[in-house]
Amino acid sequence: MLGGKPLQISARLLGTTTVFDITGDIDLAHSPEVRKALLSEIKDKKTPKVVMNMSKVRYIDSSGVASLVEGLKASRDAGTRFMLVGLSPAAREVLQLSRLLKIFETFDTEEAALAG
Amino acid sequence: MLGGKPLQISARLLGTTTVFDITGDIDLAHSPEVRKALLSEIKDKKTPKVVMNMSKVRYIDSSGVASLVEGLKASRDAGTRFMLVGLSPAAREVLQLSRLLKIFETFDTEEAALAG
Amino acid sequence: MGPDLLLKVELPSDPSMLCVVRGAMERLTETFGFSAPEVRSVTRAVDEALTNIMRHSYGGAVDRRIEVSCSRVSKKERVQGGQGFEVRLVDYGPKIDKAKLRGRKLEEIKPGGLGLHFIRQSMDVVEFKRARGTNVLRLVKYLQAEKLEGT
Amino acid sequence: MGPDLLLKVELPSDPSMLCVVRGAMERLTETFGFSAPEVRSVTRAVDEALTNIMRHSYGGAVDRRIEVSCSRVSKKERVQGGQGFEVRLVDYGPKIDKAKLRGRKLEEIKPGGLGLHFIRQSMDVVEFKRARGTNVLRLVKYLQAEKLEGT
Ligand SMILES: Nc1ncnc2c1ncn2[C@@H]1O[C@H](COP(=O)(O)OP(=O)(O)O)[C@@H](O)[C@H]1O
Ligand SMILES: Nc1ncnc2c1ncn2[C@@H]1O[C@H](COP(=O)(O)OP(=O)(O)O)[C@@H](O)[C@H]1O
Repeated sequence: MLGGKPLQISARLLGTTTVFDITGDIDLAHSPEVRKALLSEIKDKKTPKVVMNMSKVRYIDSSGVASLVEGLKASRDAGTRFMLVGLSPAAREVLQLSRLLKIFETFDTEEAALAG
Repeated sequence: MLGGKPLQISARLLGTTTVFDITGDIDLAHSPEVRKALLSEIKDKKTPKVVMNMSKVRYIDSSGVASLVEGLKASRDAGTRFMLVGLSPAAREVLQLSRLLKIFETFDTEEAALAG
Repeated sequence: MGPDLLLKVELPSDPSMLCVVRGAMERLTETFGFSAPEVRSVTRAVDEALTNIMRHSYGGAVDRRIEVSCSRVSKKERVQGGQGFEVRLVDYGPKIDKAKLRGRKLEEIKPGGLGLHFIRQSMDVVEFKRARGTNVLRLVKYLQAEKLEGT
Repeated sequence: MGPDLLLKVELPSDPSMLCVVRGAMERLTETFGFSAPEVRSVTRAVDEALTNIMRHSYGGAVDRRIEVSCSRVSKKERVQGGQGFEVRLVDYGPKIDKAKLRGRKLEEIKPGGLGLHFIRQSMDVVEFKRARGTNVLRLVKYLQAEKLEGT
């Protein structure tokens, strides 16, 4: 209904790794975009390593967490890797409440994720 | 009516200068506190130099601008100095709209204000 | 719900509620498509209008009712522009004396008298009306791109 | 205006309005006196409750009406605590089948089924009611200091 400022998802290719820089709120309005970007990268392109840079995510809700879980499942099916980087306190909190924090590979910095 | 998180005003004494660090929104709810702090420092204590550190002011409305104008007038009456430091784009904009930006002594940094 | 009503907020005339309305307005105007300076500008206009209602219509009482409704207004309504963001502010105070609705001259350096200037500088339409025992302030700001397109 | 009503918001069931309500809730809960983690937690509960109304009560339609009212509730109402922050969410959708009001087991790793968990983890009171053709979800969170005082 509103045009609005969408969630921004931009992709960087670093060798065989794709880094997604996410800016904004991953809520019901925007989690479908995240899901679509992730599944296209993992299921269709079978990119060996996908890193989600979450450092500019202001808010993430249960539908956002669901999108990340779908990404993780797809990467397990494809035998690829899926990592989260730069979780804000809010994002970390939500993953902890979901008891999902430990099932994701998380890193403080992009460098660590790329090396990991 | 609400308890709430007040505007934070803290004073630092540097020699004969008082620096006020202001954090939060200077709006109708909180401009009386700013006014009171300023007038006590300038009118009552006649502090030779008062510096308002505005770098953590998220918002300032017309009543906030009015408090600053009162501070400025009091300092002119007292023959003391009154300076604004670290204006955010929002604060600068409001002073410009009021055509008051040029009547204040403004500095980008506290160091410049203390030296000025 | 009317297709063009985006948000309606009811609040008491308590200054500590101003930051709450600003929080909603910042996000709503951003989502509507305004640029960062426009977001600040429309938010400021609404904040100053609320401040005036609290001070002048309600004389500082903190428990009176204020309504703020935000809608999309379409091209048809105005020749001058395109898609607009309309805010209606309603209060139940005494009729406003229009002769008093004026800020100070900007040349004078004195505290006060800036709110109406800020509102008029921010908005494309500023209209005070009395309707069914209420004061209604109607503010409209047009989206810049549409505005250019329309002219 | 009732002395305890802090804010009432009406919005269409459009997901792009969620961020607007979060903007208001963050400021309101902060002003009410909650700590930063509590602010995030209450805001999250309201957001997830709205998400459920949009998805389940209204099946994704974006133009239906939702009402959110925030009030202060006092000690008298509940023995368990002190000053509380109450949020009532009202929708005009079909009666909720209470048997379906359950999230997935947290042990399962699958997308979805987290919203109600987040709401229950955040709030001290979570009550679904049907009243005059509307679904009413009542959420209360008590202020921590008062809560300790009261126990
Ligand atoms: N809602 C209102 N009700 C009654 N009078 C108003 C209202 N808003 C503005 N006014 C009048 O307009 C004048 C100018 O308003 P403004 O520019 O905001 O400056 P200030 O509020 O500082 O005086 C006010 O002094 C008041 O007399
Ligand atoms: N407002 C509502 N109206 C109808 N059913 C609801 C509502 N809120 C929740 N439910 C039911 O509760 C279930 C669990 O909700 P939730 O934990 O938020 O997970 P999800 O929405 O992802 O399924 C939903 O699948 C739905 O069947």
